[in-house]
Formats: sequence, structure tokens, C-alpha cells
Amino acid sequence: MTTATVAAAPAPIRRTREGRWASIVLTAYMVVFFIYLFAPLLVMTLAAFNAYDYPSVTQWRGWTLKWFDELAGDERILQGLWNSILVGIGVIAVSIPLGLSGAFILTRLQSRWNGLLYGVLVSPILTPGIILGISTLIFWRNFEVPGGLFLAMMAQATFIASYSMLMFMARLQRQDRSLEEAALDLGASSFLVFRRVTIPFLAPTIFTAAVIAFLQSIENYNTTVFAIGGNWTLVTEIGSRFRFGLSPVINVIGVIFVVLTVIAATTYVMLKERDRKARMAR
Amino acid sequence: SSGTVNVFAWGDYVQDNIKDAFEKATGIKVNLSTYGSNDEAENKLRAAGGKGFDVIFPSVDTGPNYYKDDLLGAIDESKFNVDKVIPSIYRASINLGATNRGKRYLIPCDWGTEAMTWDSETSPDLKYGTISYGDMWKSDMAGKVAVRQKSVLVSLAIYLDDIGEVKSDRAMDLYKSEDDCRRVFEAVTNYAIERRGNIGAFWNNATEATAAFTDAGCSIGQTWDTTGILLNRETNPKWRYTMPKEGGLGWIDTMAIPSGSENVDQAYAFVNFMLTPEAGGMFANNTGYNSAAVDADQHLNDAQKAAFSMAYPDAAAIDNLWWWPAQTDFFGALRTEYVEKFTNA
Amino acid sequence: MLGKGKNVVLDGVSMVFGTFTAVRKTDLEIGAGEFFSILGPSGCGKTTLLRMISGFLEPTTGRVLIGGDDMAGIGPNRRPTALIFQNLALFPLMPVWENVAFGLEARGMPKRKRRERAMELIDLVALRGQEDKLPGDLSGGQRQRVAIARALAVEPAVLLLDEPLSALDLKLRQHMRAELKSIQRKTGVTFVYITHDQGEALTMSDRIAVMNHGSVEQVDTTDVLYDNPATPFVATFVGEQNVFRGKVAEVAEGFAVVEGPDGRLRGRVREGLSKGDAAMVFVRPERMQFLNGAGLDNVVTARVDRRDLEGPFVNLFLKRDANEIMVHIVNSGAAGRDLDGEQRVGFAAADALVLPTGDLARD
Amino acid sequence: MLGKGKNVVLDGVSMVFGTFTAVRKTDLEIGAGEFFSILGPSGCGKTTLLRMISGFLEPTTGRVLIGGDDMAGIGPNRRPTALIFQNLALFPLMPVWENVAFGLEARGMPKRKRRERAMELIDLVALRGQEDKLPGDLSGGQRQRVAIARALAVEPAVLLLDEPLSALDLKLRQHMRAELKSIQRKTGVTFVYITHDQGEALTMSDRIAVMNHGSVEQVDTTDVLYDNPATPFVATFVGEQNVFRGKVAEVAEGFAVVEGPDGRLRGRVREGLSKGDAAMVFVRPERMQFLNGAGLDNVVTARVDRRDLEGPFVNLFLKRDANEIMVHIVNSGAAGRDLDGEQRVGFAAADALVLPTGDLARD
Amino acid sequence: MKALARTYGRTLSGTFVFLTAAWLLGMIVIPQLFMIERSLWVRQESTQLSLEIDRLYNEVSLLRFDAQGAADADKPAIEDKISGIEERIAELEAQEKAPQKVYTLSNYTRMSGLHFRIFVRTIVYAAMVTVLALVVCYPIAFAVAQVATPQAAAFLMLGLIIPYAINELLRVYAWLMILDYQGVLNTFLDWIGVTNLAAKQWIPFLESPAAVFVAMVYTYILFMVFPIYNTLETLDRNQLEAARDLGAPSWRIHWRVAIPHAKPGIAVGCIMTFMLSAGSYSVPQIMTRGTSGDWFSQTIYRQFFESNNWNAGAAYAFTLLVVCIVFIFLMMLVFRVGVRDIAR
Ligand SMILES: Nc1ncnc2c1ncn2[C@@H]1O[C@H](COP(=O)(O)OP(=O)(O)OP(=O)(O)O)[C@@H](O)[C@H]1O
Ligand SMILES: Nc1ncnc2c1ncn2[C@@H]1O[C@H](COP(=O)(O)OP(=O)(O)OP(=O)(O)O)[C@@H](O)[C@H]1O
Ligand SMILES: [Mg+2]
Ligand SMILES: [Mg+2]
Repeated sequence: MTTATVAAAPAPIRRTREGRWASIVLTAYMVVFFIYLFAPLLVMTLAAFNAYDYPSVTQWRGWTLKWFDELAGDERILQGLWNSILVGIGVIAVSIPLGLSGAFILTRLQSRWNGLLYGVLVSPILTPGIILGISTLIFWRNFEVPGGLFLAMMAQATFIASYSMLMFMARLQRQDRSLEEAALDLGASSFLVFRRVTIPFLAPTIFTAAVIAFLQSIENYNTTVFAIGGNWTLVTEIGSRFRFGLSPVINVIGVIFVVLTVIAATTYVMLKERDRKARMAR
Repeated sequence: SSGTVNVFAWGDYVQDNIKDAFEKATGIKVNLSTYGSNDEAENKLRAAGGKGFDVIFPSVDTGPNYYKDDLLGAIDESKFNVDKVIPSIYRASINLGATNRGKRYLIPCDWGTEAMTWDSETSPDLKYGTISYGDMWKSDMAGKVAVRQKSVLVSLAIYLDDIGEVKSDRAMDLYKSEDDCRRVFEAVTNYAIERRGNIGAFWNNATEATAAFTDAGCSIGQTWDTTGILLNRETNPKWRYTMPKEGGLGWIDTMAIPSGSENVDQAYAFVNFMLTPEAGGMFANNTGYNSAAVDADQHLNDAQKAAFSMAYPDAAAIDNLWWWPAQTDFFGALRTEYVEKFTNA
Repeated sequence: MLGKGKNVVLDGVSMVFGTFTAVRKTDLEIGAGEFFSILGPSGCGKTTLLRMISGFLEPTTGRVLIGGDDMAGIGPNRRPTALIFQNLALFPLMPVWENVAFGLEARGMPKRKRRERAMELIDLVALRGQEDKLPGDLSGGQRQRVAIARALAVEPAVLLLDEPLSALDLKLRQHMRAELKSIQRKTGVTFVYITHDQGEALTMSDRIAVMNHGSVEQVDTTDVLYDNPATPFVATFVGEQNVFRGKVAEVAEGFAVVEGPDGRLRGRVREGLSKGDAAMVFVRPERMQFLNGAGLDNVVTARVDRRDLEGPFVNLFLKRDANEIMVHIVNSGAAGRDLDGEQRVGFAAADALVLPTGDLARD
Repeated sequence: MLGKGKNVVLDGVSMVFGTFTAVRKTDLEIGAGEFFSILGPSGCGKTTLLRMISGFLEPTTGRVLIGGDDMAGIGPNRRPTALIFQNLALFPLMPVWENVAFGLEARGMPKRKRRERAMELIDLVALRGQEDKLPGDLSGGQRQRVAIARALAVEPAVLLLDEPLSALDLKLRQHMRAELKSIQRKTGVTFVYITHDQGEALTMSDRIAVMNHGSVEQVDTTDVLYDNPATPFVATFVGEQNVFRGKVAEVAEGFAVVEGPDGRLRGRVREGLSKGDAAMVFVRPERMQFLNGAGLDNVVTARVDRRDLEGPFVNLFLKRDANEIMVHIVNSGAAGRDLDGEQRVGFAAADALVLPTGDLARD
Repeated sequence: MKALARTYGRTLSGTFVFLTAAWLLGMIVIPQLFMIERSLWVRQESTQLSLEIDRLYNEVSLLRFDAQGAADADKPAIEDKISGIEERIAELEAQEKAPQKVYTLSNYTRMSGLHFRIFVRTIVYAAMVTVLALVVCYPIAFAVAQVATPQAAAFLMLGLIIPYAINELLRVYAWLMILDYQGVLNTFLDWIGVTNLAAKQWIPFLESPAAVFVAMVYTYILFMVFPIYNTLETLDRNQLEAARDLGAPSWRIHWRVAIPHAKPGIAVGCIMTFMLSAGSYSVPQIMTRGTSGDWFSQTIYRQFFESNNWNAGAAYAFTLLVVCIVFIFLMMLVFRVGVRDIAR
């Protein structure tokens, strides 16, 4: 009796005549929107295959793959990429626990100061990135910590943790608190509750928050450029090359990233879909 | 100190061939970081309190910005070969900001210019000898001019001084005192604002400068030598680059040792290496700039030689250069102020 | 196989939230192994009471004793109780058996052993074969059973159930009532069962406490509660009632006569009412009869308004001025189909109860 | 004040989603002003049927006619129907009166006039005084009434209700049944009412269609449905039944004798059964009696297993091998309290119904 | 604290509090206080005197340099000259005072008319970007949340995320390539005959602030779509159907049902977009090539890095932050959204 209710997916609106117009308009709009979304990517990708020395599609000099070769030989870019990844991983490691802690405190503690605390904890999102970078650098100078990958990570984590926190708060607010109470009632220690009930509940958000943290870290420029000191990441390297003329090598990186993202995200969606189907079938 | 040197350089300065040659010659490992603008270099060093780097490449005129916060260490002239720097440049640099209160902090490394780039097809009449900064402000150039805000006001000051419209001692008044500076900038900016329609694009880096001509449709402008030369060489020979008759804007990039350097000896070794004719030649071929090392021109390749003679057809072109003087506090602030005024007019 | 139930004693327990008293001073004794229900309308304080027993709330005053031990300061994870939540609170990401074994996991039992133990309980609640599914893949009734097994796994002496059936649909709810009751018998654990559904409470419980506005109005066995409610609230909250208002005209030998707009009505009375007091006469619809001439202790005339078939019963609704009278007749084919217009209905004095006027359960 | 109801005709209507047939070819005529229920278990296609009437779905085959007009191609916003959703779908951010007036707003009625009109409807559903509250601040029953008023505001000829009471608790549900019924009478609008609760359908409807697996198994008035279900499914889905299985031993004069493990049982039969066929005998629990010696057409012996007080009834559950027999006795004080051990229960042949073996409603 | 400890125990709760405190103090408050402190003082020094001294020193240095190459005979004269100047230097240096750090609000109050105009314009522009982004994103969020099948929705989401795989600089640069005078769009228009590039007749997209808007909306789409999507996803489809059933046309359904429901999401999206666009540096910097006016973030940047006035820069930045926060509260007030809704 009830199993059918569980499995029933929300039926899509099957429109009758009235609705049809609205849906045509909406579909048309979506098409335009996605053109808007992908046009720059297309341009950027084309430029990666253009033999011209600067990223351009209007100055077309024929197809080439030389920029891919050049990327393979560009140690600074490759090293920068590696550094970006290191920083990204560090940012995940720092911002996820911070964001989680903040979210727990804000959602679980009822206090008059919550509003203020919330305001301060999200303020890094609103602070110009440059300022975060500089203030982090100045602060750590007191402890004789020079700029570098570590500080870049700390500076980025300052605001990325805020994003994570927002995501965790959203999830926690949807949490069924009675699950934790049930676990306690069954005699679980607080650690067990956390490990077996809370963390599994948060796991999907931890995953997305980590992905978003990583992406934000990888693409961050304003904050990183100051905190990075003598080291460099992919983006700061691109930034410093801006002055001397970008080469389409940069576009090649973009293309690779897009392809990787598409592959990763598509597999993710497919896996989820398969999972859902498997569950429906059961 | 260790066997490494932390070099903080412009993105294109220390390329692999130089790095490898230096490491081979001295056994010191180069730890390279790069930047894309003087502001970036300066502020990074300032934020780091002068620590973390052993060699840095400030433009000579930005020296005072470093002195104020004691970011650089004084140069021990006994530790490097003064004679390896082209003497005239070495001498000129004294006044341009390389010394402070009697001590030298900056050693010239290379020099270049910012001068006229134009489309010789659409403006066949323009050529070296007659071309002038004023050509950018002619009424038939609406939407076709590409300039860098920070330098265009100065070149315009030189031009207006030259034609006698705004007297400024060849723009030197800009550095004399705050009041003079304001007077000249005010007049120059007003002149520019009246003709703002001429501006097709502002640029701040080579990428933008190139795009200004290839994508934004500009046909005349003020660019760095490398931009102009590469446009001519790589994009289309119709693009020409040369000095205007008022004199090109000359800049000198230098090498300095930050006050917090921990590898001073290695730093001097690096400086000395950069000033060898071979390294100077490599440098010039790599970047398109002109090395300040004696005899570096012996090692130039043909393309570089050709470019040099397009940009500086005769010795007068070089003698007539207007070198950026050392910046003063009020100059930096006022220039920003008027640049903003011009930009937002 | 399971621990015997323990008794629960509430000794002057009350709960105040800020300025709001959710539970007034309450004394209650729940016997070991009893199926005890707490019945009351939404917001009357049932959950609060239960949470004090389970240890999630510390009472503002009074003591909670379980099996004779004072529970003050002992947290929910150290009391011999287990709570079944209204929404069940199954762990959605653990398969059934892990849910059931969670309490054992918390006690550090090795995996192999706890799976074994869980399987026994899964058998007990007839879920064999479902042990590796996730709760989301089960039907409502099955989920219900997982919750019971999970709670029983920790061998509680007292099982606290907070409206565990309210999320199920009617048929299933009826089915689960029987199941719960039989599990309680099998295990001998004390059940404290919260509900606002009087039918549920009546069918399952040994005894019922009826709460209203934070206080317990009556504690009795189901039959007593149904036949001898202590207050108008209990009378109308438990089962259906016809209510007639009036003033006491006579009191004698356990019976009283109430005079009101519906005439003189006689019914049983307990002490506490004397002549002239405002009173209410309560009669269950199934105790009323249509009179074909013949008389009964009490007779009222009213117009038949409508007839509802409810299955085993036919409900006849009669109107007398503003008062509505409901009569249940057993559905024996065409029952009540011919009744129409003005009718005389009656009931025996023994089937009527006279109580002092008081609040009725709203409906 | 409100438009009279219109009739609804489904003419060979069916609905296929992809490869899944949600509603099989159905013919149905719902009279103007009728209170018509569609009853069936979850997933049987009730909502789908309703959505075809309301215009949210176009039938795969067949036609929907309302008041004689073919509705093909006419969208939900232009049909003379209004739909009340299972979860009510009140607009949570609009105060009550705006909710009620929304349909009028959509028709461009000026604010003042529509508020006036909304107030009339608010009076109709007895919500005067609540008009400026938000739906979230109302009780379940009040919200229910807002939904009704909102639907009535557009003066529909047909009101479609999709399990509107299922979210309410028991007492309230019972109360709202009466209310809905009385509104239907007052307005004369055709009500098409969906439910999976047979009690609800029985108490309110003029006629009921029972659906199972996408097809309508029986359409009849409530009494006929209860007393003469056409199939085992309907028999067990509507009300409680005792079921005895066996083979037909005899058929004569509208009665059949079925032989099975419980002995020879006699009951009414319709055509279609002949000797030797597998058959089922259905008897309602309230038609069964405990026999003190005296005989009845059919007698079965079984052990009393347990006694549940359900309020007006006492349910006695008896076990006979695997079969459970349920007997309802009217609660007359101590009803059934003394019954114990082996007992004889019987029922009249006229109260039993013999049907060909078929699927029962699961519970 | 107690509430937290009851569920998670002392150790875990303590860890949460510790981490939050470390983040709050060590990464946000104290570093920011350093900046705020900076915005509250100026360095006072007598520039003219120092300039004069610097000039004299340079003269000495020059003379010394020349002396190396000079004939020996000339050297004494030069030495004389040098010592003369050095005396003068000593004299002046005695008058020179060390620069003084003076606490003042002048960094806040001295904002020039131009900067104030830029500031106001930036706020207005950011608001316009926000509105534009809202208009662009709402239908998408609605479609993904309410109309698409779950599978389609997953792919639409994927489509929304892909552009974020590439760096912001590149994204903006790509837009520049598209909108430039001789960019992709104008080339395309040339090809269909609308413009004529050869004759330098093109549509100057870049000259209007709209170019920045287009790129900025593009850059911040996700920040608008996601919060709206999240709220719209929770909108009961029955409400939409109920509205339609009651005869409402699509626009009214949105106006009266969907948009009010999505309000918290809209508020959050607007807040984020506003913040990000008000603080965006690279988009206006790259997009306009300076031709359509500065944004305030560029001004801040220049205060820091070109005027070398960190103190004023800090004050500007702080002002922007305060205005943004005021904006948040305004939005929350207007939309009646609580602080907590922002997380939804
Ligand atoms: N933590 C709390 N703070 C303040 N008031 C509370 C708290 N918990 C419960 N209450 C109030 O105490 C009263 C009793 O609540 P309780 O949950 O015990 O009712 P209930 O009988 O279980 O109702 P329901 O049948 O609706 O679950 C309610 O009015 C409720 O609002
Ligand atoms: N749009 C659709 N696409 C595919 N299958 C559907 C769709 N809508 C409904 N169904 C299926 O059709 C069957 C009938 O659904 P319907 O909603 O009509 O059942 P119901 O009788 O209303 O059930 P309930 O009592 O649970 O509401 C179900 O199995 C359901 O899964
Ligand atoms: Mg409760
Ligand atoms: Mg349905």
C-alpha cells in the first residue's frame, strides 16, 4: 500500500493547451540562456586551437595543436597547476571543519548573539578579496610566517569556509533532530552519534562543499596573489602573464578543465541516476 | 645562506635558458617567482615586510616607493662589476630613483620605451621624424586611439609643453612639487577630456594592448616597444613602432636586493650574471627589451636587431628619450587622481 | 529472552518552559509490564511527559523513578528506557539490521554478534528478508516494525512510544495496533504509549491516563474510562457522546434527574452533585434506541436529519432545536433506512451518566 | 447563490503513462449535484482519473464531458471544475481571504468586490474572524475549510476533492466529513470525492465507485456496496469481513452452500457460480453472533483470542486454526467480557455472501 | 553550549567552539582589525623638505660618479662642491622630522567628489546587475526546479556548473573577445551585413556599461540560480496547479505564488550577486578597458596599489563593506527574510 507512495516520483506537469505556450516560451528562453552560457566557452575553446599567438578567434591563423605541446613543456604552468591543487586540497581540509563548526554553533545554539556571529562569519564573502589576502599576510607576519602556499590556503579558507558554512547550515536546518535523539536514547556516546548519524547525514553536503571549495580555490586570484608570496598557483601565473600577452596555452588549460569537469560531473549524474533507478526497481 | 637564490621577476624576464645558464655557471639554484606589474611587486614585498626574496626587478622610477618602507638593502658596489653596466645608463639611473640619500639600491638591468604604434596602411603619412604624440589627439582619430592611462597624461604633457600650450619643463614640473604637478595635470587632463572621444581602448598590459589593435579597432596608440614590435612581426607588418619627435618614454628596469634577503651573496652572483654580455643578449632576445649590460648587443639575433632599428632609426631617437623620473608620493597620488578623472569623464 | 518490564513512578513531576507550564504537578504510577496509554488532545503535554521519562527533559519539580531508582541526572543514554519517536527517526542511511543493531553497536558489541542479535529481533517483528534494505525502501508498516525492533534491541525495561502510528493510513494503523499489543505481550516490557486517538488507546491499553491542558484528568482501565468517565472532558474525548444540559432536579441512590430543554433525564451520578447544580447528561449513541411505542427511563423526541452508513454501524443524526442527537444502530441490512421525520429515542438511566458541567473536548 | 452542479460523463476514458496503464478504459456517469466518491487503494489510479476530469491530464483515449460539453483541449483554468488537493495547496503567504479570492483575482474582479465575495464564502465555511490570518496560523480543520471556500469561490459546477481529509487527525476528520456533506447539500455542486478510506466514502457519498488496479470494479450506492459487493476485492476493501474459503457444494434459489475447512456454510449467491467452483463466503463481523445453544444457519466454533474495546463496539477476535474470526458486539457495559475459551458463533445465510474466489484487499 | 553538549558531548562541542573561535578571531576579526586600524591613521611628513634633501643627495651621487671619470685636476673642485652640498644637507636634515602617525577619520571623510560619484555609481550598477541577474536567472531556476524531469534537471544543473570550470579571468576575457569592436559578435553581424568592419562601422558594445553587466551577470549566474532553485524546489507543485485550476494565467501564478515563495532565495541570490558585483575587480577592469568608467573596486585597488595609500584603501574598502552590509539588511527588511533564511 505505502510502497507505491514512496516510489511515486512527482509527475511532471503534462500541459494542456494553455500551458503549452508558456512551455514553448520557457524552452526558447532556456535555449537562448544556454547559448549565453556556452558561447564564451566555445570562443575560448576555439582560441585554444588557433595558431595565432594570442588567444583570439577573429585573427584566425588555422588549426593547431601546438598550444597543447607548449603546455606540456611549460613547467611553471604545470607547477602552478600542481600548487593550485595542493592549495585546493588544503582549503578543503581547513574550510570544511571550520564551516561545519560554525554551522553547528549557529544552528544549534540559540543565543541573542547569533545574528552578530552570523554576520561576522559571512563577512569574508563580502570583503574584497584583495583585502583578505593582504590582511592575512599582515596578520601572519606577526608569527614570522611568510607568504606561500600555506598562507594562500589560509586566506582562501577564510572566505571559502563561509560558503561551506552556508551550505552546511542549509542542510542542518533540514535535519531531523530526532535522529540524533534516537541514537542517544539507544545509548550512543556523542562521538558515535556524530560519526554514525550526523556525519552520514551531512556527507552529500560535505562532498559538494568540498567540490565547490576546490573550484573556488583553484580560480581565486585576488586573495591568492598577495598571500602566495614567492610561490605561485596557476591563476597567479596567468595573472602575471597577462602583462606580457596571454598565449593560448591558457585556453588549453581551460579546455582541459572544462572537459574534466564535464566528464566528472556527467559520471556523477549518471551514477546518481543509476542509483535512483536501481532503487526504484527494488 | 644557502645555495639558492629567490628571484622575484617580471613574468618574462628569467626564462629557462637564462636560469639554466646561471645554474650551470654558479651551481646556485634559482627559485623563481614572477609578477606582472610594479604595483604587484611592490605591494607583495611590502606586505611581506621585505622578506622572502633575494633579487627583485623594480622599475627605476618606483624606487622611492620601496625606500619609504625600507624594503630594499643598499647595494655594496664592491660586490658587483659596476663597469658591466652601460655607464650612461648607470649614471642616468642615479637621478631616476636608483639611489636614495647617497646610497644605491637599484642596478639597471634593461631598458625599453613606450612610444607610438600605428597602422601604416590607414595612416601612410606618419613616419619617424614627424610622428608626434599629438597625432593621437587629432580630430580624425575618434575611437581609434589606444593608450595606457598612466602614461598618456605624461606624454600629453610633454607634447603640450613642446607646442607651448602647457609649459611644464618637458613634464618635469610634474615631479617638482605638488602644486606644479597639479597645475600641469589639471591642464593636461582637461585637454585630454575634451578629446576623450578619440580613445578607443585603454590598456594596462600587453594582452590588452595587442587586443586594442587587433580586436578593438584602434589604429594608433602608445604602446610598449615589445607590443609594437610583436604586432609588426607576428600579426601584420602594417603595424609600425617608433619614437615620436617629442621623444619616447623610456623606462629602466633594475635589479635590487630586498632588505630581508637571506641569500645576499647568491643575489650578487645572480646580478653579476645578468650583467654579462651573454646573459644580456639572451635576455634581449628573449624579451625584446634592451639589456643594460655592456656588449650585450653583440649577442642579439637578427629579428631583434631589425626591431631595434625600426624603433630607433638613429642615435637621436635614443638621446632624445624622456626617462621616467623617480616617483614622488604626490606624483603617484595625483596621477591616480587624474587618471581616474580622465577615465570617468 | 527480553528483560522484564519495570514500573515507572512520577512523583509530583511538573515541567515549566519559561513562563508556560506544559505539565502540571503529576503523580502517576505505571505498573511493570503494563500497556499504559497517555491520551489527550494535541498540545496537552503528552510528549513533554514522555521526554521527562526518557531523560531528554529534566522535570522542573518532582522525581521520575524507574524500577524504584531515581533517574535525576541520568541522561537518556543511560536510562533503561527506549523511545519510539512519532516520526520513527530511523537512520535513513543504515540498512535495517544496522538500525536495529545500533543500540548494541553503541554498547560496543562486536559486529558479528550484534548482527546475530539483530536478526533475532528482525524475526520477532517478522521482517526476515528485509534486513539489508534501507528504511526508505520499506513500507510504512515495515518501518514501524524496524523502529520497534531497534528500541527492543537495547532490552529496555520501559518502552516509550510517541504516537508511533499516526503517520500510517487507517487500515495499516489498525493492523499495527494488534501487532504492537502482541509484541508487548510477548516481551513483557512496560509500554508507555502516547496518542491523541482515543480508538487507539481503547483498543490497546491496559490502563489509560487522559490528559488535558497539562494535567491528568483520569487514570483508569479502558472499560471504566469508557463507561465511567470522571469529567465531561474525558466523557467526550473518549468515544462519542450525546450531551444534554440542564439543572439537577433530584439526587437519590446513585441516580440523578436533570431538567433541561430536553425534558427530565435520569442517569447515574457520583457524589458531588446536589439539587440545583448545573449538570450534563452523557449517553453513548450506541446505548440509545428508537422507541416503537414502548417506554424507557428517558425519552426524547427529535427529527431524523440524516443517516450515515459507517459500515458495521448506521449513524442516525437527529435534530432537536440546536442539539444534535446521534444514534448508532447495528447495520443489519436495511437498518434505519425507513426512519424519518419526528422520532422518539430513549435510553436507560443506567446507560446515562450525570456529571457537573465542565469543558467538553472540542472537536 | 452558487451555480447548480453539472453532470460528468467519462466515455471510454483511459490513461497510459509510457508503457504503464494507470487507468483502464472507464465509463462512468456522475449525476449533477451528486456526492460521488471514488474509493480505492493507493496507486489504483484515482488521482489520475480526477486529473483527467480537472484538465491537468488529457486522456489517452475517450472523452470527458461536463454538463454535456466535450472538454477535449480545454485547460484546467477554463473548465467548470475546481480541484481540492490532497495537501490542500493553500497559498501559505496569502491571508485567508486572498486565498479564497484568488480565483476571482484571476478573473480580474476588483479588490473590493472580491473581498466582499470572499467574505461571503468565509461565512459559508464558518471562518468569519480568521480572514486576515495566514493559512499556517490556522488549525487543520480551518485550513480545510479555506480550501473549500477557495474552490467554491470560482462557482464551479463540479468540485473535485483529492483525499482532502487524509492529513487531519481522526476526530477532526469525522467532523469535517459532516461539514463537507452539508456544504455539498447547501450548494448543490457535484462533488467528486477521492479517498482510500472506506469509512469516509461510506458516510458521505450518494454513490461510490470502487477502483482497483486502474479499473472500476463496482459503482453503487453505499448500502448496496456494503451489502452486495460485486467482487471479493470490494467485499474486503469496504468494511470488515470474515472470509471462509471452500468449494461450492450446492446452488439453489439464490443461495449456495460452500464446503471448506470451516464446515458447510450457506449464503446468498448471484449467478455465475456452479457446483465445484472455488468460492469465498463473506460475513460482516457485526452480523455474527455468539450462540448460547440456539442454532443459526451457519455455525463455526473457535477459541476466543482477545477482546478489544473500540468504543461503541467490542471486538472479539477468535482463532480457528490459521483463520481469525472477528465478531463485533455492541458495547453495552460489560459486553463480551465473560466470553472465553471455545465458543460457537453463527450467522444467518441471508447475512452471508458467496462470491467466486478472487483477490482480496491487502491490509 | 549546553544544547550542543547534550547532543555532541563536551569534547566535540569544545572542538566546534574552538574551531569557530579560531576562524572568527584568527582569520576574520583580528586581520580585519589590522586593516581597520590602518584606515584610521595617516602619515604626516613634510614632503617638500624631504624632496629637497633627496634632490641634494642625488646631486652628490652624480658628482661622485662623475668624479671617478674626471681628470685628477678637477677632483678637488668637485670634492669642494660635494662638501658644500653635504653641509646644506646636514642643515636640512636637522629640520626634517620623522614622519608622524596621526589618528584621524580623514581617510573616510576625504573621499573626493569623483570617488563619491564612482562609489554611488558602483552601487547603482551593482544593483542593476543584481536585477538583471534576477531576471535572467529566475526562469532558469524555475524551469530546473519545477518543470524539468529530475534527470533533465540534473543535466541542466551540470550545464550551469561547467562554465565555472574555467578561471574568472578567462571567462571575462572570452566575453571581451565576443563583444569587442572587431570581436566575434561584430564579425558575425558583419557577416550577415548589419555592420561593416572594414569601414570601421561596428556596434560599440564595450562602450556601454551593459558590456560589464553582461559579463558580470554571466560570472555570477550560479550565485543567483542556486538559492532561487533551492527555494523553488520546495514549492509544492500542487500550489501551481491550484492556481492554474482557479483560472490564473502563467504570469499571475508566478507573481502571486512562485515568486513570493521564492522570496528568501531571491533575497539571498540578490545579496550574493550584489556583494560580488559591488566588489568585483577583474570584470570591470578587463571588460571595459577603462572606456566606460571605473567601478569602486578599481578605485580601492588603486588606492592600495597605485597611490600607495593603504590607509585610504582600507577606509574605502571598509566603507564598501559597511554599505554592502546595510544593503543586506535592507534586502532582508524589504523581503522580510530572517538572518537564518540566508542559509536556505
Ligand atoms: N521546549 C519547549 N519550550 C517551550 N514550550 C514547549 C517546549 N516543548 C513543548 N512546549 C509546549 O508545551 C506544550 C505541550 O507540548 P507537548 O509537545 O508535550 O504536547 P503534546 O501533547 O505532545 O502534543 P502533540 O499531540 O501535538 O504532540 C505545547 O503547548 C508546546 O508548545
Ligand atoms: N505522470 C505519471 N507518469 C508515470 N506514472 C504515473 C504518473 N502519474 C501517476 N502514475 C502512476 O499511475 C498509478 C496511479 O497513480 P494515481 O496517482 O492515480 O494513484 P492514486 O490512486 O491517486 O493513489 P494515492 O491514493 O496513493 O494517491 C501509480 O502507479 C502512479 O505511479
Ligand atoms: Mg507530542
Ligand atoms: Mg492520489
